[in-house]
Amino acid sequence: MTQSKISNSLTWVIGGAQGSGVDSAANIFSKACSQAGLYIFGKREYYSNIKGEHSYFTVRVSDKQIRSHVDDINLLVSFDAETLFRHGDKVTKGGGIIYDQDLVNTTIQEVPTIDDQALKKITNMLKKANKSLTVQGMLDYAKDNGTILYNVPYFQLLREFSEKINDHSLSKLTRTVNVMALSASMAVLDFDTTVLTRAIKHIFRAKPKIAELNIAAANYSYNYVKSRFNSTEFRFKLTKVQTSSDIILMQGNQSSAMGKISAGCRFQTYYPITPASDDSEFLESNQIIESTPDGKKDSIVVVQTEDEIAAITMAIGGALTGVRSATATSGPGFSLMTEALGWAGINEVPVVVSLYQRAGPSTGLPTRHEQGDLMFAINCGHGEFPKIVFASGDIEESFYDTIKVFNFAEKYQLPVIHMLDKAIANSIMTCRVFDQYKINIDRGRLLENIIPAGDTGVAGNYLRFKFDENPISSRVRLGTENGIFWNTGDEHTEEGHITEDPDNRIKMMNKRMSKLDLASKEIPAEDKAIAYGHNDPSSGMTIVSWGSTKGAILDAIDQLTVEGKNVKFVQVRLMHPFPSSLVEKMLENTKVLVDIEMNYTGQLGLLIKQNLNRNINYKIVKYNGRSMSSSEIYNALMYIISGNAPRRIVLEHGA
Amino acid sequence: MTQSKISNSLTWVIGGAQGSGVDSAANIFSKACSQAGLYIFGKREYYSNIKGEHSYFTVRVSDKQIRSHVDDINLLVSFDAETLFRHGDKVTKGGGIIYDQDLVNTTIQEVPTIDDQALKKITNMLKKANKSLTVQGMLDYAKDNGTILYNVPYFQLLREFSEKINDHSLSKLTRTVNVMALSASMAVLDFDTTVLTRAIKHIFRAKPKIAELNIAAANYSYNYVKSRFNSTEFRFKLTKVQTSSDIILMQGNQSSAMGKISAGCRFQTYYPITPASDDSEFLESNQIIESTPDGKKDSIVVVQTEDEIAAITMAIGGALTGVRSATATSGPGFSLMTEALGWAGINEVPVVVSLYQRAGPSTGLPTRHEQGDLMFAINCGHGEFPKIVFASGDIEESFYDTIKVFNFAEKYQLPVIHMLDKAIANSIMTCRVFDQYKINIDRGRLLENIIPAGDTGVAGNYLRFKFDENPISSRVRLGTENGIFWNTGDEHTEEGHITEDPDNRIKMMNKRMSKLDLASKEIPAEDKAIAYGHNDPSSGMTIVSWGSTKGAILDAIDQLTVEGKNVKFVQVRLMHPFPSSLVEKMLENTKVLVDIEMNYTGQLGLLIKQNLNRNINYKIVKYNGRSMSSSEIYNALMYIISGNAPRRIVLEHGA
Amino acid sequence: MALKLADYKTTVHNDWCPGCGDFGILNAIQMALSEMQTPLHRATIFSGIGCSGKTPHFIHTYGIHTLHGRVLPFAQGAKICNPDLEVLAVGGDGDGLGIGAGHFISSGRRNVDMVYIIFNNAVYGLTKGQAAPTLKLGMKTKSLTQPNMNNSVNPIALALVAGFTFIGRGYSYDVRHLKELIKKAIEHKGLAFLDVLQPCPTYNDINTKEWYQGLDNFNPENGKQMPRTYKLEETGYDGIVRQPYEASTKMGQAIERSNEWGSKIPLGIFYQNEHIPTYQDRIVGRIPNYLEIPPAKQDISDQNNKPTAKLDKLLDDLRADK
Amino acid sequence: MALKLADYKTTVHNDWCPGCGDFGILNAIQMALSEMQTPLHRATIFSGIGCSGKTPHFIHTYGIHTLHGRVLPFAQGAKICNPDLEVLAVGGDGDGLGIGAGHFISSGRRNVDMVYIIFNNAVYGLTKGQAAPTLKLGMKTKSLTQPNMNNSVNPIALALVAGFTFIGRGYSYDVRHLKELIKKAIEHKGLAFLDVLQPCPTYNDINTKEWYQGLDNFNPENGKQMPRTYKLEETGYDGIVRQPYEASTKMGQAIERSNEWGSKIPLGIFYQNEHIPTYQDRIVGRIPNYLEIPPAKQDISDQNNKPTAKLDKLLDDLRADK
Ligand SMILES: Cc1ncc(C[n+]2csc(CCOP(=O)(O)OP(=O)(O)O)c2C)c(N)n1
Ligand SMILES: Cc1ncc(C[n+]2csc(CCOP(=O)(O)OP(=O)(O)O)c2C)c(N)n1
Ligand code: SF4
Ligand code: SF4
Ligand SMILES: [Mg+2]
Ligand SMILES: [Mg+2]
Repeated sequence: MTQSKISNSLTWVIGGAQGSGVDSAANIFSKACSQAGLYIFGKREYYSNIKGEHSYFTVRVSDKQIRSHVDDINLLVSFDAETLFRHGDKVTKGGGIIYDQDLVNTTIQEVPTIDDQALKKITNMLKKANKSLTVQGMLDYAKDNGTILYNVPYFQLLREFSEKINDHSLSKLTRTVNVMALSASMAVLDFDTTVLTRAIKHIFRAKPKIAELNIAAANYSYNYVKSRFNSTEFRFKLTKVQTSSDIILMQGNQSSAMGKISAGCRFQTYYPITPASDDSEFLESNQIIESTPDGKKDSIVVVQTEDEIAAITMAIGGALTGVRSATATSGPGFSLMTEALGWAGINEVPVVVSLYQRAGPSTGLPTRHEQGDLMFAINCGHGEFPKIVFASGDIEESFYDTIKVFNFAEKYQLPVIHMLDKAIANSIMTCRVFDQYKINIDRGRLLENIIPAGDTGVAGNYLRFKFDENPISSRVRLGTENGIFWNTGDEHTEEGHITEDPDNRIKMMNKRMSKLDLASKEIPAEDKAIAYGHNDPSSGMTIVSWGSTKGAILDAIDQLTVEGKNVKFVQVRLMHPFPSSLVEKMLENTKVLVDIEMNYTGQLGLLIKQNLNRNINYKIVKYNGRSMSSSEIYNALMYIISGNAPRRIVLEHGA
Repeated sequence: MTQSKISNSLTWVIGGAQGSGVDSAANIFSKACSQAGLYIFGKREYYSNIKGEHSYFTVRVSDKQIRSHVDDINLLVSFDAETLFRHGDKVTKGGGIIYDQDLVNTTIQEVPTIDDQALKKITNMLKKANKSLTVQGMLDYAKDNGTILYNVPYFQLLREFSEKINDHSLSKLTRTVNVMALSASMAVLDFDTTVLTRAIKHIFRAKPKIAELNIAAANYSYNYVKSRFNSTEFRFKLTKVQTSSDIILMQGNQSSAMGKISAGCRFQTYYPITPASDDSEFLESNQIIESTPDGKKDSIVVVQTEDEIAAITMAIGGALTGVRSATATSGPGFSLMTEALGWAGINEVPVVVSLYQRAGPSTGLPTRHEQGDLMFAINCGHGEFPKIVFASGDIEESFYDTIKVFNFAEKYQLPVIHMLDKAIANSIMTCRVFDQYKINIDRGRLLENIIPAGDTGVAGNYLRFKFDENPISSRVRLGTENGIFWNTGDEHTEEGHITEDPDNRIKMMNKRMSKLDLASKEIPAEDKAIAYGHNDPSSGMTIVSWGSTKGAILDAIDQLTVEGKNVKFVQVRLMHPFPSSLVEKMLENTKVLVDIEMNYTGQLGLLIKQNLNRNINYKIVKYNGRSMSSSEIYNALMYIISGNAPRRIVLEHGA
Repeated sequence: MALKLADYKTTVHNDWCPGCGDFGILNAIQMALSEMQTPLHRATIFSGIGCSGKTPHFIHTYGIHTLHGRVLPFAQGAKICNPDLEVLAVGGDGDGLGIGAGHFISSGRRNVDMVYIIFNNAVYGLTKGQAAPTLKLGMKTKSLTQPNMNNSVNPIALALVAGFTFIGRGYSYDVRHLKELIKKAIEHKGLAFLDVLQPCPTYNDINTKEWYQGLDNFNPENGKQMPRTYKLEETGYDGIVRQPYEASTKMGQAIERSNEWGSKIPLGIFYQNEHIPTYQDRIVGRIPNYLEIPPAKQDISDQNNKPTAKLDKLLDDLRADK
Repeated sequence: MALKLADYKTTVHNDWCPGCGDFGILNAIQMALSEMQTPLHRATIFSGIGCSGKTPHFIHTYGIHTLHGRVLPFAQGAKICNPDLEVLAVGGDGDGLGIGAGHFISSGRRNVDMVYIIFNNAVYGLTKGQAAPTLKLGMKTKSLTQPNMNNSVNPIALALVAGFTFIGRGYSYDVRHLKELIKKAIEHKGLAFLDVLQPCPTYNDINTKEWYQGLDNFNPENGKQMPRTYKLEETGYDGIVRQPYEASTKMGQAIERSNEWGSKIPLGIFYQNEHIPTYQDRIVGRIPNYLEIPPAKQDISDQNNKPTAKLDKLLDDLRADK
C-alpha cells in the first residue's frame, strides 16, 4: 500500500527523563526546522522535579504559520521506556516511533516515575488490547495502530561510535543519546544533515567542543538509520524551503523580557518561581544594554529579593525614582503582592507585574498551565484602586504588549498586571522578527524639572496629586529639585500628606478611579480586543477568549473555514477596565457565544456577564494543567455545531 | 413660642480629643438609656491617632428599636472647642449645645487638629454667615439656627467640686470633665439621676474608686445645670420606661467574638489591626470558658503572631488538629492571607477569617468605614478554590452568623470569610439577648476515630480525599490513630500525595468546586438573603444591599412606609456562592432596582449583573469613610422616586 | 509490637536527584523516629516548599507539605492546639532563611516545643539553583551565571539570637550522627533547630560531598587531607546550659564556633538551654488546665449538638436591666 | 544660602501624644540633616506604619510613608535605582522586627548604603499598645491585660548577625547624642542601623523616661541614683573594625554589650565595618558604569520617543537564517 507523502507538516514529539537532554534535542530540531525555512510551534511539558520525572517536547512543523499543537503525534522520538509507555498509543496511523531496542523487555512496573494513576490507565489499555505490560507490548499496540517502528540500538551505536572517534569515556558519550535519537528522527524524515549540523552548532554555540562531539554523534546515528531503514517508506518528510530573513525562532520565556529591554525597563526585582523566573534570568544575563547613541551602554539592574513582598515593594521604590520598574512572578508570588499593589494604586505609582500564570490554587501544578488568575488579578487587593490588567495572546504579542503596558503604567500612573502564562512561557515558535521601533515610548506626565515658585511655568509649589490636573497629575522623580512630595498608603492631600477629611476622600477617589475611564477612552481598539474572521449569519457563532488560547483557536477556526464553517473569534486583551462597548459591538450578530478558557469557572465569561449583561451560550473549559490543542477546540466546536453539545464542555487531552 | 415636647427620641452627640474620655461618656450615656428601658444606636468616629485628634460619639435614642444614625444632632455635648467648630452647625432647630464658657474666645486657628480642609470649610461657612472665626462665632451661628446654648463653666465647677470633696489634685479631677459634660446633658434632658449613677458604676465597675469620684462629679454638674437652666424649656426629654430583661446593650466589636466562644472556636490568631484587634482582645480577656457540664473549664488560646501570614497559616495548622480555628483581620492583613487561603482551599481545611472591613485601598482611612473588599474576598487567591463569603448585617446577626460560618466551614471543609466592618465594630446597640442555643453546632464529616483496616466500618486504609464520598470526604484530626494522611499545596491524590496526573486533576477540581454547588443547595434561604417589606406595584422599587447598611436602610424604608411609599429591601448575606435563584425570585415584580453600598464601584451590583444578568437601575454609593445614615438613604430614595435622580447617587454626609 | 524502620517509610516514589543529600536527612529522620518508637500517628512532619519540601510524602506519619516559607507558623499552630503531637518542621534554606526568615525570628521568640530542620544546600533547588541565603558572597555555583550578590546568613547565630533553645548542625552524609542529633532535638523541651549541611550535586558544585569530605583540604601541619567537618563533642565542646547563669557565656562560645567555616566546619550541638519556659509553659500561666485539655481535646458541643460553652455571665453583664 | 533647621520642618500638625519619645528622634533627624546641609530634595525619608511611620510628613524632604513592615525593600529599591539619593528608612519596632523581620535580615545581607532607624518603644503604639518584639518576656505594660508571652529580640545582635555594617543605639531624650549618631550613620558607607530607645508614655509604663533616667536605679556601690543608659564611647569601647581581621572580635564584643540591659544600657556605636562592599559596589562588579548612569539617569527614549535600547544583537541570534 503506498500512501501519498506528507511533506513539511507533522507533529514530532521527543520524551525522556528530566535532565536527560529532551529540551536541547527539541531545540536543535526546532532550530533546524526554522533554518530550513519551516514554521514551528513547540511546547514543553515537565514535572515539578529536577531530575528523573518524565518530560516531553512537542514540535509541530509546517510550511505555513502555525500557532498551536494538535493531539496526534506523527513521529515519537524516545530513548527511554517511559516515553513509549506514555505516548506510544498516541502516534497516528502511518506515524513512527523511534525507540531503543534494548528496552523492549522493560515492564511498566520497572519504571518508578510512572505514577499510580498513569500506571492504571496504561495497564488497562494494554490489558484490554491483550498486550504484555512491557515496552514490547506498547510497541505491539502501536503497531496495531498502524505505527511504524524504528529501533535504534543506542548502546551499540555509542560503543561503535566511541571506538570510531577513539574516545572511551562512554559515560560522557552517553550524554549524546538525546542528539542521536533526534538525528535518527531526522534520518527517518529524510531531513538535510547540513541544517542539522548547523542547528547543533547554534544550540551549543557557547561550548564548541560539545557541539563537535554532538555533531559527530548525530551523523553517526543519522547514517546508521539511513542505512538500516528505507526512509522513503515513511509518509512524513521534511525538506528545506526558501528561508526568510525576517523570521525568528522565539521562546516565550524571553519575549516579554526582550520587550522590557526595549521598553526601557531598567529595574526588575524577582523572587524565583516557575515559570516566571526565566524572564528575570534572561534580563540578568543581558543586563548590559547596547543603546543609541552608539557606544552608550545602559543597563538593567536585576535584584533577587527575599520574597515577593520585597520584590513588589522594591520595584515600587525604584519606580519612585522615575525608573520603569517591573517584577515577574506567578500565582503564589502574586498573592503576596496585592497589598503593595494597593499602595501603588493609591500613590499613583506606575509599576508592571508580569504575571506568568500556572495551575493553582496554592502550589497547584507548578509546572503546568492554567489561566486561573484573571478574576483575582482584576479584583486583587483590599479596597478599590485603579489598575490595568492586560493579557497577551502569544509570544509575538507579548513582546509588543510589554512596551505598551509600560506606557499604560506611566500614562495612567498606576500598576499594570501583564498576564502571561506557562503555555506562552514554555512554548517556542517561529514568528516575524520583532520591530522594536513599532511602538513609541510614552512616559506620560513625567516632569524632569520643576520650575521653582515665583517663576512662571508649572506651579511653583509642586503638588504631586493636584486636583485641577484631574485626573492625572504631573509626576517627578525622587531627588528632583523643587519637586518635594510625600506618599502615604493613607488617603492623602494634594501634597501627599495624610488626611481623613471626608470631602477630600471623595475627590481623591474620583480622581484615581476616573483614570480608568480615561484609559478606556484612550487605549486604542486593537489593544482592547481583536476580532478575527466572521461568522456565518446562519449559525452566528462567535468565540470569545483571552490569552494563550489564541493560537489554538485561530488554528481551529482556520480548519473550520476550510470546511466551509465560519466562526468569529474575539480575543479580549484589555481585561480591566473591560472594553464593554467594543466587545459588545464585536458581538453584534452573534447568536451563539462560545467562551473558551483554560480554567474551571470560565472567568472571562463572568466578566462578559458583568459588563455586557450577556449570557454565554457554551463554555469550553480545560483545567487539567495541559494547554488546549487546536484539535480539541475544533472537535468541541464541531460538537456545538452539531447541536448536541452540553452547555459546558470540559477538554481533557494531554499527558 | 411653645413647642411640643419630644420624649425619648433624639440624637445625642459628644465630642472631644482622642483620649479625653469621649467613649466612656458615651458608654455611660448608652448604658443609662438602656437601663432606662430605651433603645439606642451608637456609633464612634475617630482618627488614626492615639491622643489629641477629634473623636466623637453619636447616640440615637428611641423608645422603639432603632438601627442607624440620622444626620441631625439634637443635643451636642462638648468640653473642647473643636467639637463645637466641627458639629455646632449640625444641631437642629430646638436642639441644644452644651459647651465650656471658657472657650468662647478660642479662634479656629488655635485648634491645631483642625486640618486644612476642615478649616477652609468651617471658615467659609462662618464668614458667609458673618460670624467671627471663634467658638463664639460658631455658637452665634448655631443660635441663628435656633439652637439653644448651655454654657457650663467646667473649670469653675471643678474647682468648687474639688473644694467640696476636699481633693485638691485638680489634674486628676480634670479627668472627670467628660462625665460632667455628659451629666450636664442628662440634666438638660431631665433624665433620672439614679439611672445615671447606676450607669457610671457599671462602666467603671472594675475601678470602684474612680466610679465614686465620677458619680460625685456627675451629680455636682447635674445639679449645677438643673439650678442654672430651666430644663422644661428644652424640647427633648428622656424618661424611664418599662425595662425588659431580654434586651442587651451590645458592642459590635464583641458580638462576633462572643459568637466564637459559643461556636466552639478554641484557637484564634491575630496580628493587631484596627478595627479587627478588638475581636481578638475580647477573646484574650475571656480565654477561660465556663462550660457544661458544670465546673468544666474550657479555654481558647489566642496567639498574637508576627504578621498576618503567620496568623492565617497558624490558624490553619490549628484547624488541622480538628480545632475550630479563626483569625480576625482587616484589609491590609487580609491581602497578605490570600495565598494561605488557597492552601486551605486545596486541602479542604475549615478555617474562618473575620474580615473587619475599613476604608482602603492600602492603609486608606484605617479608622473609617467602607465595604470595599467584597469582590476581593470572593476572588481572592490565585487559582480557583471553593470558599464561602458571608456578610452580616448588624451586631445581632454577627453573633448568630459567627456560629453559622463555623458550621459552614466544617460542613463544606473550606475557608469561610466572614465579612464585618468598621461600622458594625464601632457601633453599639440595644438588641434582644442572644440565644446561644438557637443554632446547633454541626461539625460535618469530622471523624473522631478510624477503625483500622480489616475491621468493618469506615475504610481501613483511610483516604483523606476519597473520591467516592464525593464531594465531601471524612476528615480526621492530626494525631488520630489509623488516620494518617498527607496535605500538600500541590494537586494531590486521594491520600494527599502530590500528583500531576491530568485526569486526577480534573476529578479533584470537580470534587472541590462542586462543594459550592452543595452549599448552594443546602444553606437555608434565610442565610442566603432576606427580603424585608414589599414594594408598591406601581413603583416596583426594590433595594438590594449587603452588610452594615442594613440598619439605615430598614430605618429609611420604615420612614417611607409611614409616608405611604413601600419599598422592598433584599439583604444578601451569602455573598459567595451567590444565591442567584433566591435573589432572582425576591426581585420578581421589581421595576426599579436600587443598589446601596458603602463603596465606589457598587460591588454587589457587579455580582448581580454577573449572576442574574440584570441591570442595576440606580446606585446609591458612599465612599467618604463615614457610614450611611438613614436620613441620607431616605433622601436618596425620595430623589429617585421623584424621577429626577441620576443613575448614581454619591452620599457625602459625615464628619 | 515494635515499629520497624520500614514502618516509617511510604511507597511514594522519591524523585530527588541521584546523590542528593536530602536522602540522608530523610533516612536520619526515619531512623530517629523508629529508634524512639514514636507511634506513627503521633508524629506530624510539616514542610515548606522546595526539593526538601517533599520530605513528608516519604515518611509514614502525618505529613503536611505547606507553603513556601510558612512551615513554622503552620507547625506551631498544630502543636499549640494539640501539645501531644510530635511535631517536626523541615524545609530548605531558601524556605526558612529567605522568604521565611521573619517566621524564623518570631518562632525563636516563642520557643514552642518542637523541632525545625533546615536542609542547607546553599541554593534554591527546586527552582533550578538560584543563590540561597546561605550561599557566601561572591560564590558562583554552576547554576549561577554571575557571582552571588548577597552576604550569607549564619543560621546558627541567627537561631541563637532569635531565641531557639537547642541549636545543632548535622551533615547529611553522616546519617548516624544526624540521627542522634534529631533524637536529641526531639527530646529537647523547647524549640530545637538543626542546620543540616546538604550537598546538592545538581546545582551546587562548591559545597559538594567531596568538599565536605575535604578532598582538597590539607592539614597545614602534616599535609594530610582532612575532612572539613568535625564534631564539636569530640573537641570537648559543651553547649549545654546547665545553670541559667551560664547562658550568656554558652551563647558567646556558640557564636564563635558558628563563625567557623572553610577548612573547619563544626557539627554537633552548639547550644542547649532548657531553662527558658516553652510556649506551652507560658500558656499554662494563662490557662492553668491547658495541658490537660488543650484546644484539640475540648468537646465543644453536647449530644444534642448544643454548645457546651456558657455565655450567661458575659451576657448578664450586658443586660439592659443590669 | 545655608539651610536652616526650620527648612527641614513641615507645617503638618504633629499628632503624637504629648511627651512621646518620637519627637526627640524627629528633631535629631532634622538636626543631623541640617548640620550636614543635605539639600532638601536629595534626601528621602521612607517609613513604615505606626506612630513612628508618620515621621516623614514632618520632615521637609521627600517623604515616603510605605506599608507596615516593608519600609526596607521600598527604600532599597529607590537607593539602588538612584544611588545619589540620601535614603533614610524609619519605623517602629513592630514594623521592623515583627512583620518586617524577614526584610531586616535580608537587607543586612545586601548592605545597601543607607540608614535604618527603629523607634523602639516595645509596644505597637498606633494599634493601642500590644506587645512589640522588643518587649521582654513576662512584662505587662499598662496596655496589656496579661504578661507578654514572647521572648524579646535583641535588635543590636540581630542586626549584627544579619550583616548590617554600622550598628548603634541612641536614646530619644538625648537628642544631641542621637543627632551625632545619625550623622555618623549617614556618613557610613553601607547599611547603618540605629536602635533608638523611645519611651511611649501612653502605653509603656515600664520603659519610661524616668526608668531610663534611672530614678529607681541605684549604684550598688555608692547607693547613688544613676541613669540606666551610658555611652559606650565614654568607656573606651571602640566598635570600629579598622582592619578586616578584627571583624570577628569586634562582633563578639558588640554582641556582649548588646546583652547588657536592666541597670546598664549602652548607647553609641556598637560596631562599624566599612570593609564589606556595599550593594552598590557589588553592582559595579556586574555593571561597570552603574554609578555613572544608574537606572534613574538613563534616557530610555530619544526625541522621537523611540527606544534607545538596541535589540539587534539579541534578535539576530534568533533569526531563522542564523
Ligand atoms: C510564594 C512562593 N514563591 C516562590 C515559590 C517558588 N519556589 C518553589 S521552591 C523554591 C525555593 C526552594 O529553595 P529551598 O527553600 O532552598 O529548597 P530546596 O529546593 O533547595 O530544598 C521557590 C522559590 C513558591 N512556591 N512560592
Ligand atoms: C499589614 C498590616 N497589618 C497591620 C497593620 C496595623 N498596624 C498599624 S500600626 C501597627 C503597629 C505599630 O507598631 P510599631 O511598628 O511598633 O510602631 P509604633 O506605633 O510603636 O511607632 C500595626 C500592626 C497594618 N497597618 N498593616
Ligand atoms: S536539585 Fe539539588 S537539592 Fe534538589 S533534589 Fe536535586 S540534588 Fe537534591
Ligand atoms: S502611642 Fe506612644 S508611640 Fe504613639 S504617639 Fe503616643 S506616646 Fe508616642
Ligand atoms: Mg535550598
Ligand atoms: Mg513600637
